[in-house]
Amino acid sequence: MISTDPWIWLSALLSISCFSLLYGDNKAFRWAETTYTASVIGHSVVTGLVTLRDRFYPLYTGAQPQYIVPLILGILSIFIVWRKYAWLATISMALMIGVGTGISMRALIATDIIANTRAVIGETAGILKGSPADQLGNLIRVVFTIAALWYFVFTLIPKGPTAKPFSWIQTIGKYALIAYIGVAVGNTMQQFTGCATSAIYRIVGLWLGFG
Amino acid sequence: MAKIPELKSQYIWLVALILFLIPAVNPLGAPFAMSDVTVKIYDLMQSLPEKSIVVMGGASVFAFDIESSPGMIACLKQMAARHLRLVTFPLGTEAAQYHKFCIDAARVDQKYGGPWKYGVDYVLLPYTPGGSAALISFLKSVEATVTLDINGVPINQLPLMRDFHSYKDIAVWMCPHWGFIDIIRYATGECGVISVSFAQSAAYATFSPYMMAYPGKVYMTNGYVGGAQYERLVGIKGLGHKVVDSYSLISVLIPALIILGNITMIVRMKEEEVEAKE
Amino acid sequence: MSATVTYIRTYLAQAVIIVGCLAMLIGYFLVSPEAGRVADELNIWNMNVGTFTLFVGIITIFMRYGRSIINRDPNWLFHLYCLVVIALWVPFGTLTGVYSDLYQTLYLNTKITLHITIIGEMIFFCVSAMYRTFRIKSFRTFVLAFLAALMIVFNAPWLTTPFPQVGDAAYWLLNNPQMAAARAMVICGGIGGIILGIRILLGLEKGALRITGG
Amino acid sequence: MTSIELTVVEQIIRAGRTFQLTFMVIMGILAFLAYRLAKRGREWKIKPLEAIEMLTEGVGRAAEMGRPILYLPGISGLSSAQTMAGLTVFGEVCQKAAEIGVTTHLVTSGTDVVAACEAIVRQVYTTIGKPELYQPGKYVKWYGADQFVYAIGAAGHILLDKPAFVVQCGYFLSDVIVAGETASRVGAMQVGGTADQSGLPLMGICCDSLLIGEEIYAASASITGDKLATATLAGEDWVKAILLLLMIVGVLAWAAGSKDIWSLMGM
Repeated sequence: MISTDPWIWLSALLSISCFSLLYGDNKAFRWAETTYTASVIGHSVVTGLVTLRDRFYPLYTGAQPQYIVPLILGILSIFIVWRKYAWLATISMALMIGVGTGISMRALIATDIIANTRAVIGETAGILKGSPADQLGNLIRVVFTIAALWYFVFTLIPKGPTAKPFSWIQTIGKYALIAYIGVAVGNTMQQFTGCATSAIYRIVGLWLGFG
Repeated sequence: MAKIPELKSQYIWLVALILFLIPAVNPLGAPFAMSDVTVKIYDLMQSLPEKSIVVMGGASVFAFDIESSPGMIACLKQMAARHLRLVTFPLGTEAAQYHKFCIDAARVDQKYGGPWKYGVDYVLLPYTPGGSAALISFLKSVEATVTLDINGVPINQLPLMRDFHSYKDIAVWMCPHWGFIDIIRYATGECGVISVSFAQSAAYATFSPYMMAYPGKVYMTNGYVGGAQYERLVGIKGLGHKVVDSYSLISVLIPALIILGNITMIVRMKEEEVEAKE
Repeated sequence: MSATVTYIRTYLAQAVIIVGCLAMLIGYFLVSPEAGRVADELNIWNMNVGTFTLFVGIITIFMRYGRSIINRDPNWLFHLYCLVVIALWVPFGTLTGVYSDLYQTLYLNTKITLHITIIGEMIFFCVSAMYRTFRIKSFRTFVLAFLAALMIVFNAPWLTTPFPQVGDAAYWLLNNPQMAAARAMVICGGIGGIILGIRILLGLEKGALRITGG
Repeated sequence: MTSIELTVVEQIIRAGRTFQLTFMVIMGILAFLAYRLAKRGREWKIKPLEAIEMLTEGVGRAAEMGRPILYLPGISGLSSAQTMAGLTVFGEVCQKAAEIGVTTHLVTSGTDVVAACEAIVRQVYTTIGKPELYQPGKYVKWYGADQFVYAIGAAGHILLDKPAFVVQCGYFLSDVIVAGETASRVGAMQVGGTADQSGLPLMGICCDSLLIGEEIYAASASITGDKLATATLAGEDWVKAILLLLMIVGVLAWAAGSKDIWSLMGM
């Protein structure tokens, strides 16, 4: 039986309008899209107000008086949207860039570079023993990582007799990356299928009462 | 000679839509197999001592994270049954809403007849800005990072938070979010906390190198199928089971279309060769 | 603004960047409780300043859509509708509370519904794109199409139930060849990120401050 | 190193982070060295990229078919390095096309990108000696700031304009498939490029050739011949070479029974 819940009606109508995109640009889709934009902005403002209260609560109670500095810097950071007064946001932006850069640098060196490089070396153990599938898997991990990394070297171009083997390694690297794209895209279909299922169930199940 | 026509996109979409409608109207109850990694995560949660503190948190995009919800909701049920405790720490503006959604859907609170009492067994913290900066600060000192819970109550008034001060008190970090990499980088990489994700299929590819870099410390399931598997382990049928039905049909359609596309191409090439000869 | 002020502002900003960045690095690498405390405090300041970025979106949209409404641009009515919805949404959310059940219901039935539907629609585009583009014209397209199709089938419950080994094969593909190439990309991205950070520290990267005219 | 010296190091540097710090310092030295060398006039050659050759081929195809080109720089603004790389490639494609009388349109979501692209197109027509052909608003289109409104705008433009060649190069997420599938429907040749790991696989569904990951930066440096951009690439390549060496030696050493390199990296 069709739902009598106005919220379900609203969400079903928005879903149908959104699906109308498959027929191309139209007014119903524009309505859905505009509602989406408004809800995103509206939510960020409401969350922002609550977050402001939470963040500066220690300043309000007097526990952390030094928070007056980030309060001023935060207010100044809003001026970034006016070209004429954007300079007022310079120090606030500089603080966020500086701290953000430092934080990301330490994570990148530790995890993305060193931990991953160590993992490649450590996988040698898996090549030497284990089930044939695991041994092959570990060998592929090591060879494909090295080859794909070499593929991303752009300015060191070997010449002479070594040129050919290096170019073969780059070809292996290229196909490793293509394999990555193929496997990743195949796996991604689960997500899109799931969202479509959820959206269609909202219309067919929750709204129309089937299923 | 008339050439084999290419299928119009609209016809393909119509077939796909019908395939989605079939299980929506009449659930198929498609069977699926269990995978080792899902069982491993289930066992890990079962092995935690009672009252252990689990954190659910990270940066989130709700609509994408819906893929992680079947596994997360099932896991929350398991945690409540095992008398584990939960603290949520949202690092995205949507994550707080997502955490509330998962806890409500799991029906673990006493208001739904569940065993959990707010403030004692679980605490919902509000959104904290700053991304990885907030995460680092939280791991180091919870009190310095968050002062109030989502209801505006100072956290030192909540019994659960009196036992939770830093990363040292975290048994497992659950991240049902797109932002799992930061959790691995900082919670696991810097502090050695075990992290688990009901990873989204689109993100699995991105997360996998990080998982391999920390063997035995990082675990993740794969997409809706992983979520459905966890639902089965806990004994519920949720969104994961629904998606498995649709996916069963779509997984036939796509390879069939790829084959059809290639047959069309080969036949058209042959026709063109014949035309050229004529 | 005089040239001297611009000069001071630029160098002050550069100094703040260097102090912020070095504080985070020193706090992480070196055994120094004092450095750790400075890093922690700066970190919290950074989070507090970051809160204000949540308001940048609304200012931008009011400026852009406001102009569009005044100029009666093609979609001005939708832009007006957008501003009206925001104007209603904010007091509603503030009064009911962002974590209340009522707000959650509104949020789930509008924003989240729409976002999920938009992502769900991608499956339709993907299905038809795969029919049209995965034509095996070269070894490259063969590898791409074959592995994508294989992965879709390997995740399929109708195949993994009678043959559980197929499910293991899906994980094998994800955790070995796929992961290896992804790892190379992660390492390259990491190198790029650190070199960019070093260039910012050395003052070679001006782009970071260009946004403020610094 | 003696145990006493090790203790001194451990008193200064946190346990397990010595190698990380050393490696970061080495990276800094290499980045600075590459920059200094470029300043002194040192030039590096960049290996040929297949997708760049496809760009030339695509422009030629558009000329043959008498149809325009569409360029999409993605959904980010000028603060994104990927967008900047995409715009550099756009300038080159636009100029090559303009020289042989092919029109290039661009659809973008960032308003700052609109302004930058208008400037690029104006400069292109001035460079080829036909400034009168430039008209503001004719080549650069903006349909909305939202990810999918932009993508639908681009798809609508493709159906109307039927471009022979579509290039998507910059920062993309799942929106890439909307324009990509539509371009396939009108039979356009497609080249794509992004460093985003979630956008890249979807790009693989619809594009004939790809700039994968960091290749988009190499493409932009290679196309313009910008010395400092190439120097940055060279600096990164030296670091990659060191890591490759560490990996290979580490793997061989492990196979021979020594875990020294693996342990060294964990220090």
